[in-house]
Amino acid sequence: MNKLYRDLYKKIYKIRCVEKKISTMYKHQEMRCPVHLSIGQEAVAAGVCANLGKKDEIISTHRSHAHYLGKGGNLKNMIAELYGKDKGCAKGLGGSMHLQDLDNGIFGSVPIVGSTIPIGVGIAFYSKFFLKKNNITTIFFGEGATEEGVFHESINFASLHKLPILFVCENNLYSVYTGLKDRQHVNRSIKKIVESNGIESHTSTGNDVLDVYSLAKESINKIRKKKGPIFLEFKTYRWLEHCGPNWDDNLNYRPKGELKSWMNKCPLKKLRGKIFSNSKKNNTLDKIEKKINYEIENAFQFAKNAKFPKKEILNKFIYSN
Amino acid sequence: MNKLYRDLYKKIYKIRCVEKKISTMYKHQEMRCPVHLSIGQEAVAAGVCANLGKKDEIISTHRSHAHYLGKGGNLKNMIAELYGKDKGCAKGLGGSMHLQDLDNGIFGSVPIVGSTIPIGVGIAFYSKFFLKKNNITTIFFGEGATEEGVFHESINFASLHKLPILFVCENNLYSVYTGLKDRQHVNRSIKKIVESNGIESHTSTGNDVLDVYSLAKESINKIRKKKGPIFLEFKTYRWLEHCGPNWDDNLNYRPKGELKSWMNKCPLKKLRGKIFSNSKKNNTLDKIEKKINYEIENAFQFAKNAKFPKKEILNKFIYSN
Amino acid sequence: MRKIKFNQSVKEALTLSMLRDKKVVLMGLGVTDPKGIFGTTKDLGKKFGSTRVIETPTSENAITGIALGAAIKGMRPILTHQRVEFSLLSMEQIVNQLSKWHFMSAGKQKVPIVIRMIIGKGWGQGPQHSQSLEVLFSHIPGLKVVAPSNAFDAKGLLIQSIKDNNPVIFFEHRWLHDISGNVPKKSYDIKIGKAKIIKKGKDITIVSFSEAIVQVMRIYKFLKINGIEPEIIDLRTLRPIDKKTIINSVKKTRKLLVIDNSWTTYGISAEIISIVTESIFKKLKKSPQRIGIKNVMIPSSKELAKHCYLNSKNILEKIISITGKNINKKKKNLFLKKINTSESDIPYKDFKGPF
Amino acid sequence: MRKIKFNQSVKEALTLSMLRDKKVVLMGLGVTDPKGIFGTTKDLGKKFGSTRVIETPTSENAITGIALGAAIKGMRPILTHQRVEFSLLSMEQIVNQLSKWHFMSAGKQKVPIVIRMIIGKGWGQGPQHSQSLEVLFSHIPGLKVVAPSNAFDAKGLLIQSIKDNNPVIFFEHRWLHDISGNVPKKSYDIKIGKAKIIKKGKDITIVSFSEAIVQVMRIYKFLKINGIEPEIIDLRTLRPIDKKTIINSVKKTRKLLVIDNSWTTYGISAEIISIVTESIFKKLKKSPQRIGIKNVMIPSSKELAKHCYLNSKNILEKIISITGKNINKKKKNLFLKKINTSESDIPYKDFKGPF
Ligand SMILES: Cc1ncc(C[n+]2csc(CCOP(=O)(O)OP(=O)(O)O)c2C)c(N)n1
Ligand SMILES: Cc1ncc(C[n+]2csc(CCOP(=O)(O)OP(=O)(O)O)c2C)c(N)n1
Ligand SMILES: [Mg+2]
Ligand SMILES: [Mg+2]
Repeated sequence: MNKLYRDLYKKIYKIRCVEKKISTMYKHQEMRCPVHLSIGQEAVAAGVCANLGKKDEIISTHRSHAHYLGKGGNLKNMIAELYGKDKGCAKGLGGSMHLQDLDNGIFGSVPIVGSTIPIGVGIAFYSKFFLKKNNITTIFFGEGATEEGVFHESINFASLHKLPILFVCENNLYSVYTGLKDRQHVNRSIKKIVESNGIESHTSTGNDVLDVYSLAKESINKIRKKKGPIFLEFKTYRWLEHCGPNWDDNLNYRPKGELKSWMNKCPLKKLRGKIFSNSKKNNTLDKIEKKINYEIENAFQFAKNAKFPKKEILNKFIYSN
Repeated sequence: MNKLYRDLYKKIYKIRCVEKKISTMYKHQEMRCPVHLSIGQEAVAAGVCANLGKKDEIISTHRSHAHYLGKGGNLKNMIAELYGKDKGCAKGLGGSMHLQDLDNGIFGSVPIVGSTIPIGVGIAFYSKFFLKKNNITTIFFGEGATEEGVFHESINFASLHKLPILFVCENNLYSVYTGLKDRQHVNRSIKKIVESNGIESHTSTGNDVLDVYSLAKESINKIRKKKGPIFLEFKTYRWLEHCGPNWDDNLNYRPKGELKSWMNKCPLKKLRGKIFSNSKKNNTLDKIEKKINYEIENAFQFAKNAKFPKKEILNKFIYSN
Repeated sequence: MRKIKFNQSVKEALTLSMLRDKKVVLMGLGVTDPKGIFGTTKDLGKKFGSTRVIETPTSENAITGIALGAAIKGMRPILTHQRVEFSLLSMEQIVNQLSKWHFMSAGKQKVPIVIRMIIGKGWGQGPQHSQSLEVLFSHIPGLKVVAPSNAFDAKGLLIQSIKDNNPVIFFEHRWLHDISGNVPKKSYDIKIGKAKIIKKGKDITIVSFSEAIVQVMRIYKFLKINGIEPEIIDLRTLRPIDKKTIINSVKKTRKLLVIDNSWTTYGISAEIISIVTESIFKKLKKSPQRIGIKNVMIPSSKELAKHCYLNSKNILEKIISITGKNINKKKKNLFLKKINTSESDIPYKDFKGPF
Repeated sequence: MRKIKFNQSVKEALTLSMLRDKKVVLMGLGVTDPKGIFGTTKDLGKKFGSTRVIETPTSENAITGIALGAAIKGMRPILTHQRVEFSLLSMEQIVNQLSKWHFMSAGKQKVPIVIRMIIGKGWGQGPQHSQSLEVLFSHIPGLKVVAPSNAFDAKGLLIQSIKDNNPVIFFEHRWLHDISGNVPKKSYDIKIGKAKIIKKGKDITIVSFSEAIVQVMRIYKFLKINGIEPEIIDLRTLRPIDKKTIINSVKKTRKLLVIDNSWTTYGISAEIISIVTESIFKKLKKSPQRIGIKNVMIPSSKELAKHCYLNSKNILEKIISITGKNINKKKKNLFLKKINTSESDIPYKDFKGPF
């Protein structure tokens, strides 16, 4: 099987299964923090991150699990963070909404909508003017974040200084329970807005990981060369509730059938379909899946067994030395 | 002489002469507040406001004199405000940066860049959904304000709710001493950004008041009919220093010759030129000018003679009953 | 009288106010959604229509300015932030514009806006979803700041806040939303700027507000049984502050403990202590004291967060130390053990996260 | 030693820091302009180039986030707001992100950012250009807040703030910019978190900071001549606050007056009073008091604004009343007349507006 397919499959499968596991385990009330799951939106994280090296930086939002995993973030530390344990990637200080893994270029995620966008721009600003290396910064955010003024301030600055940034907007049509039509004029085009700031921009479907991959690849190559930012909007869809482990289609804030139609565009199924039409090596997939399942079981065990952080840590990080 | 020409000439001449008078009188240190003069930019205020009725609302910025006068704000109260007197339009509480005249639809101006933009949107929101009358709100701001996030949040909201707003951006190329190229990418187009929010938008020259007038007229008619917002950008230029009564070309923050070339596009001269090629009635203009000169002298006398506000006023407006 | 929950009482206040005055509108992200801001706005959109209950984009700064613009024309907007942290994006509008607009217009314009800010703690919300920040608003002339501790006050104060012609910051603690209290069906006002003595006593004045009151009340009975009679004052309004009620009480008890709902350093409690020591220093028998949440960022992990919150033991010890009255150690420990909830990061036993 | 002005001293601190460490950069609207932020950054753009001195769009919120992003990678940005009011647009970044980023990363990332905020008064600036707002930042764990009162401290504290690995809010009062003081040429540090006893005395402890110190010092000599020896403490740092110096002084003088640079209600002075009464209540002989600017919006008209600012007469009266020492009324009035500047809305006699 094609290495690219295998890599993408690994990423998508892992994200999906981790999220599903969180969803089932949440009821035990041991992960005591808000979780915003990415089931249905895995292709964007996987397709974009497959193009990024370890040194490339990403920054994310409240819904960061997929980006963290896609970028190769440490799974054990992530789950331990959700369990509020000492071995968590933020030692239990942050929880699900504050994932980070510096070793893998994951600089942070926070639950204030839009607020990591300028922070990502700042990272790239440093890269360009001080590091002078070829790395690029990818900033993930939802379409809701484009309603925040700081998004617009940030793209203006990124454009002005031609910063090496890939802006990735996952347009999943909703901000919490509120659909696009209550928040943005039907004729509003995020892509065009960004374009009018002097930034190359594209809109694409976000559930076919191969599409995502190639658009991201092309864009990232351009960024590395001309060192200016590029903006990508991917249309995708969240299956579960906005925050929490459950399905919530019963709340009827989404039109009947919408969820189903998007589930038919499942990123995992789509990729599997492509792989099977390209290759017969079913057992490669089996092996991959087994390995990942095992890894996930392990990570949850690790998290459960880990200790809670000690009280002393509370005073330790108020100020840096 | 054509009534329109006369009206426009009155407005432009008045704004110009008031600003010049402030500029000369400032040295006496009796107007003890920051002033941001509009000399060079009169055509936008005059051309736009000539289309507005008394009930139509405007809201403005730190550089509000032209808008205030263009919209018919009371001159005596304005000058008294600059002198910090009791008869000031804000009883001396605000100074030059806080002009308002409710009787003439001037709802306010404040020195925080961008901050009146959403406030204007709110006024229009009320008009549309509660007043249900035909009045429109005009929001004046500089191109610097389009760098503030709140501008973008505001246009999204105005577009979403199809509010009866005329957005008027006076692009005078500078924010304080900083030219456009240090603040916005050369390919950034404010017009296109706004357009991409689903709002009809136009860019035009801002020193020919007849151009301004007709574009504003057409736009305002459309707004009154379809009740959606329209955005206009006018290119214009400030002659004096950003804040204060003086010329400052000696500071060399503007390219050599730039000021001069814009002074050649003087709104007042331009209009006078058109009038003289259309009519010979020189003494009409003379009469107008005399009347305005007299009015201005009067206003300054009024302001100087007025009393300072009494101490008791300080506790009077902390809370409204 | 009927018992209803705090969130129901907020909803009643909103409903009655909207029925009373057509100019009252609700604006905010989530006001029309199926959860309806912790139940407080549920179904109001259906009842009053989209002109009165206005869903908004995630644009806190602009929405606040828009509310201001609409308010000076005659609208009476009520904004809602599901977390106080989001309101920080609108600080410029609140501090520079809303609070000063009436003054800047020399009294000609008024700004009848209520901004509901939901504050809270627990369930691993972490450093950016657990702050209170009352003092950031209470410092600003022109704002009124209200923070009820129970369902009854919430209704009366919210109704009054909506009638008020000034910008009112209305703090609702998430943990209060689910607590029931006696609430009349009809509309009633509670005056802004008036604290309430919720328990008369003579041994010490305890001043507190919002959810911290609940923490104080948890030990009240035990104190009384053991011969300590605190006078407990619920501030209810943080600005303008009711100096008189506080001072009169301390004049009587001659001892003061402030239980802050938030960080004490440069916090609400510092002002209370200063008011008292400035005015009736000579009356005080003991050093006035304050307790609040730990002056650090609130972590997510429940095992850490619990060390940050108000803690019955600390409150009890402080009271004992200030009053100088002794309580049998065994009894004390037994009591503390009894009232200790199994988990300190949830508001009630059968709560299932997330918020 | 050389005398230079406060704004020159700020510029020297910036220059020396930028020479010392290539990671130090200046960002902000106006940093490269011909006026150079009241002279403090004049010509630095030419000296260090546009990679080190970065002119920015009017986008306060994003610029603050950008500084954070660059800082966690290794840059050491210094932001400047020509008015503290503009920084309110970046409150979300400051309060939620900058102050907590080190904590949220469990110590793995650090945030060496200095945000210079210029505060001030006078020349009819009006309600939106005359605020101080120190307490809005001082309440927040994770921030350091510095507010020097003179050229010497400004240089040492700014150099230290730039070396600090935490977000530091650096308050510069516009009226200080033009005041000269002895300032060594070389680089030197003043420790953040350390107050300074600027005058030893025994009759009363006066705690103050920033420009308010100037107001206090205007009457110092007169007090001494008339037999009142105040111990004057310049806080210099508002967070973390130097409790020890304050407490030790009040232990000695047993009397406390706080002269606030801003509004007293929920202000800096409330915290100082609380610290003292909490810790050494028994030592206090008199009620601790505070004076600040009037708790209202600051109007533009000079004839109104003057009633809002700190006022030598009020300060003097308070000191006399707390110390219980008497000063001949005639002498007092003569003195007050003498020090009264003709206009209270300008920092020095030959000032020509506007700012
Ligand atoms: C500044 C701010 N406002 C409001 C919220 C509440 N909130 C949490 S998640 C969210 C949805 C944002 O939508 P989007 O950016 O599209 O991300 P999605 O949840 O769809 O992935 C909102 C509004 C917030 N966290 N921060
Ligand atoms: C939020 C904010 N940031 C910075 C400033 C400082 N400032 C005062 S006027 C001004 C210029 C704004 O430029 P523009 O909007 O183009 O208006 P112009 O002065 O050119 O008319 C700036 C940046 C301010 N007043 N408010
Ligand atoms: Mg979304
Ligand atoms: Mg401009």
